Formats: sequence, structure tokens, C-alpha cells
Amino acid sequence: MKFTIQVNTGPFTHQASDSAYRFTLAALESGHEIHRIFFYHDGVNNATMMCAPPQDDRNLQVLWTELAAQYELDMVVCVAAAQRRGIMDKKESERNGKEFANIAPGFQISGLGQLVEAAVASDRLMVFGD
Amino acid sequence: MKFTIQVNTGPFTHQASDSAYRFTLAALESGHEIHRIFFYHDGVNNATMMCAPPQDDRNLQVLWTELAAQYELDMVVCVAAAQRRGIMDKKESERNGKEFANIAPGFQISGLGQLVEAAVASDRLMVFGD
Amino acid sequence: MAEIKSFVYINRKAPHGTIYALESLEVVLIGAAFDQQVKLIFMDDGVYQLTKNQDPEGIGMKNFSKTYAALGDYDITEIYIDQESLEQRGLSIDDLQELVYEDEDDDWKEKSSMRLVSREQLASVIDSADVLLNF
Amino acid sequence: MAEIKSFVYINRKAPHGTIYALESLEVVLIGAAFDQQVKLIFMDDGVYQLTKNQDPEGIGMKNFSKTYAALGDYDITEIYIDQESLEQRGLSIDDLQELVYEDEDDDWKEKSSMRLVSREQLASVIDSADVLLNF
Amino acid sequence: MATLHTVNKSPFERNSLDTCLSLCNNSGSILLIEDAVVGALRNTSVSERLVKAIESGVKIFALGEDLKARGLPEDRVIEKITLVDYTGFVKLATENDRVQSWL
Amino acid sequence: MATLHTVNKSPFERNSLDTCLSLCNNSGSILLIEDAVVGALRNTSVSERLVKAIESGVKIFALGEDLKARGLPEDRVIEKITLVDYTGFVKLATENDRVQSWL
Repeated sequence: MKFTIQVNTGPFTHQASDSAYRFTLAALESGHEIHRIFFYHDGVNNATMMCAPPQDDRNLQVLWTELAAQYELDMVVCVAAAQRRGIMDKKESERNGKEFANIAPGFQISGLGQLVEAAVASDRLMVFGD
Repeated sequence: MKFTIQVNTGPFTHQASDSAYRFTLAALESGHEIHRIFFYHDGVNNATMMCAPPQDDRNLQVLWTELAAQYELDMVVCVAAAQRRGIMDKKESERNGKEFANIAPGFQISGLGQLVEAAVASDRLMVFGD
Repeated sequence: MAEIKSFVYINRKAPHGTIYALESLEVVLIGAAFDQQVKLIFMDDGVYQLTKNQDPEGIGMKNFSKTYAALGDYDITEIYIDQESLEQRGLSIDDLQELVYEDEDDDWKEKSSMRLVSREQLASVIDSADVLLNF
Repeated sequence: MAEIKSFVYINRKAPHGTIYALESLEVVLIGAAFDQQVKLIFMDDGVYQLTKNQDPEGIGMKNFSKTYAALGDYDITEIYIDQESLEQRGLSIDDLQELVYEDEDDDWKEKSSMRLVSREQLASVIDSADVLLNF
Repeated sequence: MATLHTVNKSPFERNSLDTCLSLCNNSGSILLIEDAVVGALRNTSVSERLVKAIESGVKIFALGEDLKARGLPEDRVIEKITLVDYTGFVKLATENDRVQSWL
Repeated sequence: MATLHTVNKSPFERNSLDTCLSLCNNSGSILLIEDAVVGALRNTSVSERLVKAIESGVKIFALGEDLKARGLPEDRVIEKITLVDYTGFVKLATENDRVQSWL
């Protein structure tokens, strides 16, 4: 079965991003397909490469990046939500006059249409949020 | 009277950071002193210089930075909360092996002791959060 | 993407206190371009999203409530309002802005998009959706 | 900073679902170094912070609940638990880990830090605080 | 020794107003801000609780800017709830001995 | 056409479980995750509502990992609430026709 996962919360503050990660992992290990993971609202904060949590704690950005590499996942960060919250790739960063990009590997910035398209193309949309 | 303001939410997602800003402004205009503004939990996200909200929307980071410059405010971002969420000054960025710093002007990173010290030194602690 | 799915957006949060109402509306408007069947539900604190005369200037935010009036132009004509949520909150349908559309099958007459419904009716809207988006 | 103030920390959120419980504990432990008078209240969903046998390994988080046992060593000896919150949640004080301290004025005898209280008693703890921190 | 309690969440969605009411004695004041201002209207499922608190001596306020933002008319607000602006919020914080934010 | 409803907030703090129960018909399933698992225990102020839903035909599940994280013993869970792990969560999502997250 084909899933799309929507993640609405940043890492650490709410468990929802952990739940989304664990659900995604379990779906993949059960043999299902993840059509797309879409990061919206504060969920865009999962994509910052700047996190440095304590050594004994999980680093969700790294977990997402590794999972995406292992399973060739399409991880999309909503451009409008990302601009509000300060997550930029190189192109957006230049366009907005910022000095650098802070998006982590494996994530790409795109529009909300990618969420709707994914919901149309998938069998199930799973929303994790606050 | 001497106030300390604690801000627990990031900009945009929750109104609490707007409320904190407006309370702070009203307190200053009423002739009170702001001993410190302490950013904790997701509140550290007020300090990212990467935000680029739509032209017709407020930019809370810029508002804080300008207010701090005008009234010489002490704006402290909790180091532990900031590391989890990826807000770094130059020193923290180097220490954590990151390529750049993303903290906006007027904010400085320090420890939780600055919150407790401020609460001791102030007449009122005002907490704004989710 | 030839398949037509039924999208149901459930709005349960008050506006301004959190950004969910605004960012939900952004999804609805983008989603309208996809030629799917779209229904909107406003229930619980979501009914406050449609109150008349919102004026968030004093809290430094923009008044996006005017955008709801454009839903009809986006062919979004089925808007369900939970009666029970209004009653709990001391509101009636007259406290909400009226959302309308022009019916192309009926000489472009202006008609109301709003349907005041019971929980039971909402349950069947939910149970008939292909995709549920919750804000 | 010679003045001694009464700090009251009010913990109302369940652990793990949000980070507030963990980050609140970080403030409490840092705050203990400031030689102020400290009281902790656990009420509403905050009572879940003290349940025995927490094991968040399956959700990928660390088990910070063991840290509460150190509160006594930080001279935090007044911990108020709201009886009504426990009852609503089908819990009793026996479901919580026991927090103790060694009383230096009584030959270092180990004593319980926990006080099961009513809402009325909590109201007077709150109304006697100099500083209230809410998590 | 009076306490100012602030509540910022809708009482129809969260328990924080109820908890606040159970812990606010009759020398206390409650200020509704942000989404909590929806609780200030008459004839809601929570209005009776607020009226009872007012009758017992609790003073209740609501932030006018937040009411206006949500399109809630002042003339529908419970009698004896006083509207304040941000300057009034600051004043309430100074007039009470401490502030408790029910987040 | 069955719907899986997920609830992730404590029913003692938020209204989302109540709303979910009012909209879940007897072909539906409810899965409690994250902080919502605290609602799965017996003898709480919400347990009667869950038992009533179960009796009316609603199937109720709770995520075992979340219960364990919070130190809530399995033997205190309401009879007929079924514990699942993340793989079981995935299975529930596939077995129902749609998923509604009450955030």
C-alpha cells in the first residue's frame, strides 16, 4: 500500500515527529511504499541541519536523512511554511537575501501542491501533529 | 517596576510570541524596566535570522531585534534549548562542528541560570507560551 | 491523476491563537487547483474562523478571514458547520460570514455554500471521504 | 542577590508527548544552585511525570524520570501532588515513585518529600509564591 | 497577597481555565488572552462557571485586542468582565503580587 | 467504509477524544497514541465514555510503546482495549479505508 506522511511539528518539542518517524519506519519494514513525506507547519523544523541535541538523545533530522537515503524517500518541506520559520535551500536563501542555506541533506523545498498531489496519488494520508 | 519576560513558543505558529512582544512594548512605554527577555523551549526560534515571512506579515525576529536596540534590552536564548532546535552563535556553531551561525542581532546565547537569576532580580516574571 | 478523490478538510482550531487556520486555508486554495471534490468542515473552535468583523490589527496580524469569501470562486461549495459547536460557544449561524457560490447549472444564481449540520451528519461526511486533512 | 525568594514550579503536562516536563526539570536543577526556596507542584497531567517504571526506549526517548530521584540531593524537599488530579486519572500515590531527602536537622534521616494535597492547599502554595514557573 | 492568573487557551478545547478557576481564590484576578477570550462571551457552555467565579469575588478581565481580532462583539461579553488593552495588562501585572500563567 | 481515528492528546487536557467519540460510528476504530494513551486506564474520569463506545461496537486500540514509556501498566488498561505496536498501527491504517487524525 502507498502512504503519504504529513509531519506538522518540529522535533523534540512534540512527540508527533517521533511518531511519524516510527510509523514510517514500520510501514517500510512491513513492505509498504512511502510516496512522500511532507513537512508542514512547524514540521519544517525537522529539516534544519543546525540541530545539536545532547549526545545521549536522538537527532531526528539525522534519522530522517538516513532513512531517506536508505529507502530513497521523497521528503518535501513546504516552501511557505519554511520561509516563515527560516528553513532555506540555496535557491531560496539567495532569493531572500540570506547568507547561507540551512536545509539538511535529503530534504527538498517545494510547494503545497506536493501535499495535495501526494494525497491524490496515495492510498492513505497519515497526519502527525500537535 | 522590573519585569522579566519568558517566551516559550516560536514565531507564527503560536500567538504567544506576539503577546510577549506586545506586553514588553506596553511595559516599556508605561515606563517599566525589562530586566531580561529569556527565550526557552521553541521560543529560541524567535532568534533565527533565517525567517522570511510574506511581505505583508510581521517579522517577529526583526521586531525583537529592533526593540532590543531601541531600549538596550538583554535578550537571552537558552543554550540547551537552542542546541536541540538548531539556533547557534559563532562560538556554539564552531563547537558543534556547524558551518555557520544563525542567531540574529540582539540575541545572545546563555544558560538557564540567566532565567533563574532574572526571576530573582525582577519584581515580576511573565511567561508566554503554548 | 485522472482519479477524482473526495477531500474533507476539518477545521477545529480558533484563528490567530495558532497559525493552523491560516495555513489550512493555504492548503485548501492550492488544493482547489487539483480538480478533486472538496468539502470543508468547521467544528469545535474552528467555527471562530468564520466569525464576521474579525480585526486582528491590534495583535499585529493580518486579516485573512476575508479570504474565505473567495472559496466559492475556487468551486468550493460544500461547507459544513457543526451546529453543536456553535451552540456550546453562544454563537449562531448569523454570527458567521455568509459564504456563497454562483451555480453554473442554475443560470449562475448566487447560492449559499453553508450547511448547518448535526454530529451525525458530520460523521457521514467524514466516513465518505477519501482523504481527511485535519487542522 | 542576597534576597531569598520562594519559587514554585507548577508541572501540568504529561512527559514524553511534549518536551515541557524534561525542560522544566532542567530549570529546576539549575535553579537549585541559586539558594532560593523551591517548591514543586505536580497536578493535572503533570502527575504522570512521576509514575514508576517509565520506559520510553520504545519511542526512542531517554528515561529522564530517574532524575526526579535526585531532587532531594538538590535540597528540594517540598513536592506537592494534587490528589484530585490523581483520582481523575485512576492513579494513587502508590503509582508514583517516592521522592525522599535526608533531613540534616534530624540526624540525616530519610524522609518523604511528597505531600498529597487538596486544591485548596495548592491555592495557598501558589498565593504565597514570589515566582511562579508553569510547565 | 493577590495573584493575577492568565489563561491563553480556549476553555472549549483545554482544561486550563477550569484548573485556574479551581485554584483562584476570591482575592485573585483572571485575565483571558489569546484564544482564551472566546470564553468571555455570554450564553456559552462555560459562561456559568465564570459568572459564579465573579459572584464569589474573583475579578475577570479579557484582552480587548484579542476579542476584536476574533470578531467577538464587546456587547456580547459577560457583564462584569472588564476589557483591558496591553497597557491594562501591564497594569494588572503590577497591581497584583505575582503572575501565574496557565499554559 | 470504516475509518481509523487517531487521538494523540490527553483526554484530561483536551477535547479531542470527546469530539472523536461523538463522530466515530460503530464501524470505526480509535487508536490512542502519544499522550492520549493515558485515557486507556480503568477507573478514570473518562473510562466510562470509552467503555460505552466499545459496547456500542467501536474498536479501541492503544499504542503499547506509548503506554510503556509513561509507566502505565498493561494490566490496568480497560478490558477490550487492544494494545498494538507501530507495525500494528500500520496494519490498522491499511485495514481501514481512511485515517482521521484528531489533532
